[in-house]
Amino acid sequence: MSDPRTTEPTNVSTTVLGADEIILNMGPQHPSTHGVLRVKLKLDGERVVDSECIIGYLHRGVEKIAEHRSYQQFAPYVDRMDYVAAVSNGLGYCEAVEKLLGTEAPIRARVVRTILTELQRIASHLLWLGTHALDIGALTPVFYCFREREEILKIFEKYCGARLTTHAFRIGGLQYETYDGFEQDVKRFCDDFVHRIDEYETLLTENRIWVGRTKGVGILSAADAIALGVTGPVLRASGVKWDLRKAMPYAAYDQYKFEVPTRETGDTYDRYVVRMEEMRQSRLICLQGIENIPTGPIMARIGKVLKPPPGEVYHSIEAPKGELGYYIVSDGTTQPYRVRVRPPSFINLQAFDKMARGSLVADVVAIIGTIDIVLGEVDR
Amino acid sequence: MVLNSILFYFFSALAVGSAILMVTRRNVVHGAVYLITTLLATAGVFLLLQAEFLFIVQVILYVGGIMVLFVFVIMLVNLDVSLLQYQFNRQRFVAGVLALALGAQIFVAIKMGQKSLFPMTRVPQMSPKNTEAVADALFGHFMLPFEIASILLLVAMIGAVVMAKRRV
Amino acid sequence: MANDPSEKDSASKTPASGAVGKPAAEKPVEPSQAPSAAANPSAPPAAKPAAPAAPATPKAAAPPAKEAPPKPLPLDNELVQRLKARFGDAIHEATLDRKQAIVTIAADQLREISRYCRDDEKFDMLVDLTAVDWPKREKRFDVISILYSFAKNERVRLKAHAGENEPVPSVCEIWPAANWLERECYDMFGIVFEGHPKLTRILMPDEWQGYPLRKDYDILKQDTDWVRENLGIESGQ
Amino acid sequence: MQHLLSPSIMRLVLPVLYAVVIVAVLPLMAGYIVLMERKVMADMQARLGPMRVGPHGLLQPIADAVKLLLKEDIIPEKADRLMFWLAPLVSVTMALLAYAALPIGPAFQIADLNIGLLFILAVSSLGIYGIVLGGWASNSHYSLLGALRSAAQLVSYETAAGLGLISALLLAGSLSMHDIVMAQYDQGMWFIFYVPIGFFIYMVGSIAETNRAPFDLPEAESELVAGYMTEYSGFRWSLYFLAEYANMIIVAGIATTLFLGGWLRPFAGYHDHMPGTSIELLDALPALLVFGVALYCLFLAPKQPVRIQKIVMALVGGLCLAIAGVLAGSLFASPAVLQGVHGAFWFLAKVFGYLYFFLWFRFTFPRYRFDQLMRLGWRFLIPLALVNLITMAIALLISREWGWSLRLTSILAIVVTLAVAMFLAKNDEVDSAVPVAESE
Repeated sequence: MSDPRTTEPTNVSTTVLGADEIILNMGPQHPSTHGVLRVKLKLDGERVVDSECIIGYLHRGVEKIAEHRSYQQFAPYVDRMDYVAAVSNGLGYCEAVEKLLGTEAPIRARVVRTILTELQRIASHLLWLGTHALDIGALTPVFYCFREREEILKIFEKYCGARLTTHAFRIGGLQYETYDGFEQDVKRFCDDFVHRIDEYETLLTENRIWVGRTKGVGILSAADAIALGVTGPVLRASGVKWDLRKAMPYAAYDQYKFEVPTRETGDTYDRYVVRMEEMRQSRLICLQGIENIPTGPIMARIGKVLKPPPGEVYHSIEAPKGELGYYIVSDGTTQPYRVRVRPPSFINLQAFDKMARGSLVADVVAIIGTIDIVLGEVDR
Repeated sequence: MVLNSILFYFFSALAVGSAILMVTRRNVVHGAVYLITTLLATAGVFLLLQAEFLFIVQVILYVGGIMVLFVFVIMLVNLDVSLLQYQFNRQRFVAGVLALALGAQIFVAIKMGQKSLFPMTRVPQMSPKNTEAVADALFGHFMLPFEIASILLLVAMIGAVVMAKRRV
Repeated sequence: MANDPSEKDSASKTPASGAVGKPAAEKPVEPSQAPSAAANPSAPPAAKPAAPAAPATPKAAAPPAKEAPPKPLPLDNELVQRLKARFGDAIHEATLDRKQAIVTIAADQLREISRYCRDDEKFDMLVDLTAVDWPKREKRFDVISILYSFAKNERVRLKAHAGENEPVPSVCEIWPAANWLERECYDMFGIVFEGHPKLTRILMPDEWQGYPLRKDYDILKQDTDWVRENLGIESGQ
Repeated sequence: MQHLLSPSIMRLVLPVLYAVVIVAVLPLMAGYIVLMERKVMADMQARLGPMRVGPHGLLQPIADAVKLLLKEDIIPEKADRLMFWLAPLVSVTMALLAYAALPIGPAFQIADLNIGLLFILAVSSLGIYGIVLGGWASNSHYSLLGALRSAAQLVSYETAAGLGLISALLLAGSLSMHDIVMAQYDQGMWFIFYVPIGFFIYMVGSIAETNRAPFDLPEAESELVAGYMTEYSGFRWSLYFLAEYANMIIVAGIATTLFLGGWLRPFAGYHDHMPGTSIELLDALPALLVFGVALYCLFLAPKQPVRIQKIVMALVGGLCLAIAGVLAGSLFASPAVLQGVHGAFWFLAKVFGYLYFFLWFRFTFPRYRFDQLMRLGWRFLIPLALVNLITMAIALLISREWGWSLRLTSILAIVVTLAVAMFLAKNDEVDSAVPVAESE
């Protein structure tokens, strides 16, 4: 029996029972990896010693397709990347191309875009909360969250005919005028939603088992977060007060007052609190938005055939998962020469190894849930 | 009475049979299961003797406690190594002598107890509440040995914890 | 159809028509259905026939309020001056395109310039690291790294030109975020980042041949090879 | 009939009859508990639950049973065939064996052993073998890991539950289940009011013992998928399933007998007569209740969409009517019959009430991590149970020696135990907050 392990443990830590390090494969077909993600964990007994994410199972080559489509034709592909927050994907792409063209959408279009994007943020966070709680064992929140998310999807369906991959915006503004009763629907949802969030809070926030399972799990310090390029709620939960909607306002965000929630320790519990607070803030933005949607045209004066002058542009928005950026290079033709998407889930997932190292196997499921990744966006 | 003796022979046959099976099994888990059946069979015999408390203690302690530990250790220690080794060492001569001695002992026991081999007379009716009887004995008359035994167990437990602690 | 005429000009005009020509020829068949389906019913039918008849006119009239002049104008703010002072000719040019700063640098100095930008210029977050393929140029790849500074709330884009098999210094130790981003660049373009801890494919299967995002990467040839190799039959593409 | 068989055989007929009734009714009851679970779960999650098979899903358990019988029963190729076949059998037999001493009514008890409670505990603790052998026999690394984990959980929570029970035994003074209920009748107070902490500890221990709710870790671990039951399918799997629900009913039965006064009607000692008749109000309550349910079913019957559902709902209504008739009829019969029939009703009502809590916990609490689960068991529950046992014994002693009323001393005992519980919880909080450093 080796003496008490003061020395550096040998790579294969053989314990009395001969249980040396085992490699555990989670996924790609796994109930709680939120899609086709495969995680190879090296375990020393119950503790994770090393982890490696193997991705690419959902790679459809979106960036290659973009080089053979015109600017308008590529817009629907963008919804398929982060299929949980399709509206904000569309907003990012349309605004990037508008910047490339040097034009801007009219004020009415920008306001409606802001409202729909904030609704989409709530829907995305609701889906995250439901599946995250389900992974940790709470069976009930998922049904409440999906009930609210259904209301939002109904609004999208009434506005643009689709629920999930909506293709709601066009380059230069909006395709459809808001249906009459749009303001009332959003108002009714927002009024009802504030009570719903308190319902989730009572179920989870003070629940000793929930706190026990999430506090101190998957800690990511602010310095590590910035170094790893992590953005979005994960960054804000580590104590960095940075939100693109405040730092570089786009659409109509500069007209609305809202808070940017942050927490200090950057563990799973803090990310849960930050996202719950973000849902409340998004609700406030929607309410401010529908107070007065300015009248006016909904489409900028750009021709049917878009030929942006040669050059390049990088534009990014605050998607529910983090900074979603589009780097588009145009060569003067109707088809983009190169479209590069900066996927927040892909880069946030890179921080998984830093969070999972040293944690227990049961926490790996909670850590995957708390980063809130969508594999469509990770693999593109 | 007929039912009593039928059950008695059934239990004892079960006990002896599974004991033999236990020894001869190559698969350790099968061995453990047969050991459990042996212990349950002896518990059955206790029941026949109206000693309900002993029956329950036998079931809880041996089968419910110690055997669970056995099965745990069997499953945790990976056995495919030990299965390959030769199970029996070569001290045939010593085994032979021991077997003879044991045989002689059993023969003498049977010889002495010739009369009570087939129990015709009914076992004296124990007081229905033998749990109280056992309790009085344990905490009344045999208080001191009981305390010593419990201290001994306590020391053993602490020893085990210390040994396990050092390895972690 | 609406897009047909412009399709043809783009095929002829794009410098990269060479190998791409063959697939581009089939392309018009495909996209023409897509736009007509996407063209929304609400657009007045009268406008559509007018558009194809005069493809040239909308081009001129289309972007009337286009401020960004065609050629990006040279940029000369303190950041560029400090960079030039520090690295001299390693900084090739600095331009402003659509109000975004782009600094073109020498590829071999990439690591030092990045370290300088992070430590002294406070660009502490690597937003993105990607590449663009210009097959016609002798140094065909642009390695683009977009940096962001929390303090100054400002972005800058470093562009380094790299040849076909020319290794580029990796910035993994400066920004750990670069680890996966560089692996993706290698996976998609074949750019080797020397100094990277584990440069392997990240999205494509490990035994995949060829680099998908290169302009001369022909999907059809790739598909027929794969089918012939794995299924042993001739793909009917 | 009496003289036909010799008395010793006659003594066996009634218990055997009860045993057959229990073994026959149990799978049906387990099935309907599953339905109750799914309906309650749906109700708590703003949805309807099974509605398609029979009216309001009432025929769902039968459909499940048939499905399980028809499902293919796969035995993994390199599995240990003998153990694979034996394990579920062990689980089920041990679970059913425990019913021998369970007093459903004053007369309705298979065998009134004078070590009744000990027997049930011993036998239900043998269920571990079914799990461990099942895990081993499936020859897969994960099911073995799951089996060992659930065995470790069972062993550690049995001690906590056992200690919780002993605090109630102090008051009862006897191990026989029948005497325990009689003791509660004599003292005129259910033991839950004397020793609520013991009840709480036993409830938590019993949830962990039957692998349910916040403690259903072995099945739900992300990498263990279904723990020891992974390789089982079809009828063999349903044996495990039946064992789990039978254990649940036993655990509920023990809690009812020990803490909630078994088959005693609430306020058993209080006798008043409704004007003009010899019936007590509380006795009439069950009959009225079931009658109300019957009316509701008959009221719903015509509204069912499908004709078959109309018939089934009408049948259910008729069944409830019959039960109400029996309950009402027994009011006028002799007190023994009255106590027998109503005793069974109250016992089952309490058991289902107790099970409702099981279900409630399952849908509100997330799952414990394995080390938290073990820490809670060993660091919080067992010490608390010991303290509770000691304070309860002292309280009993004081009430006997100095003649104070037991209610007063038991309240003092509860206060002391709660204080200790606060202290234990506080330092437990500190430990669990730093899991990483602790084990280095």
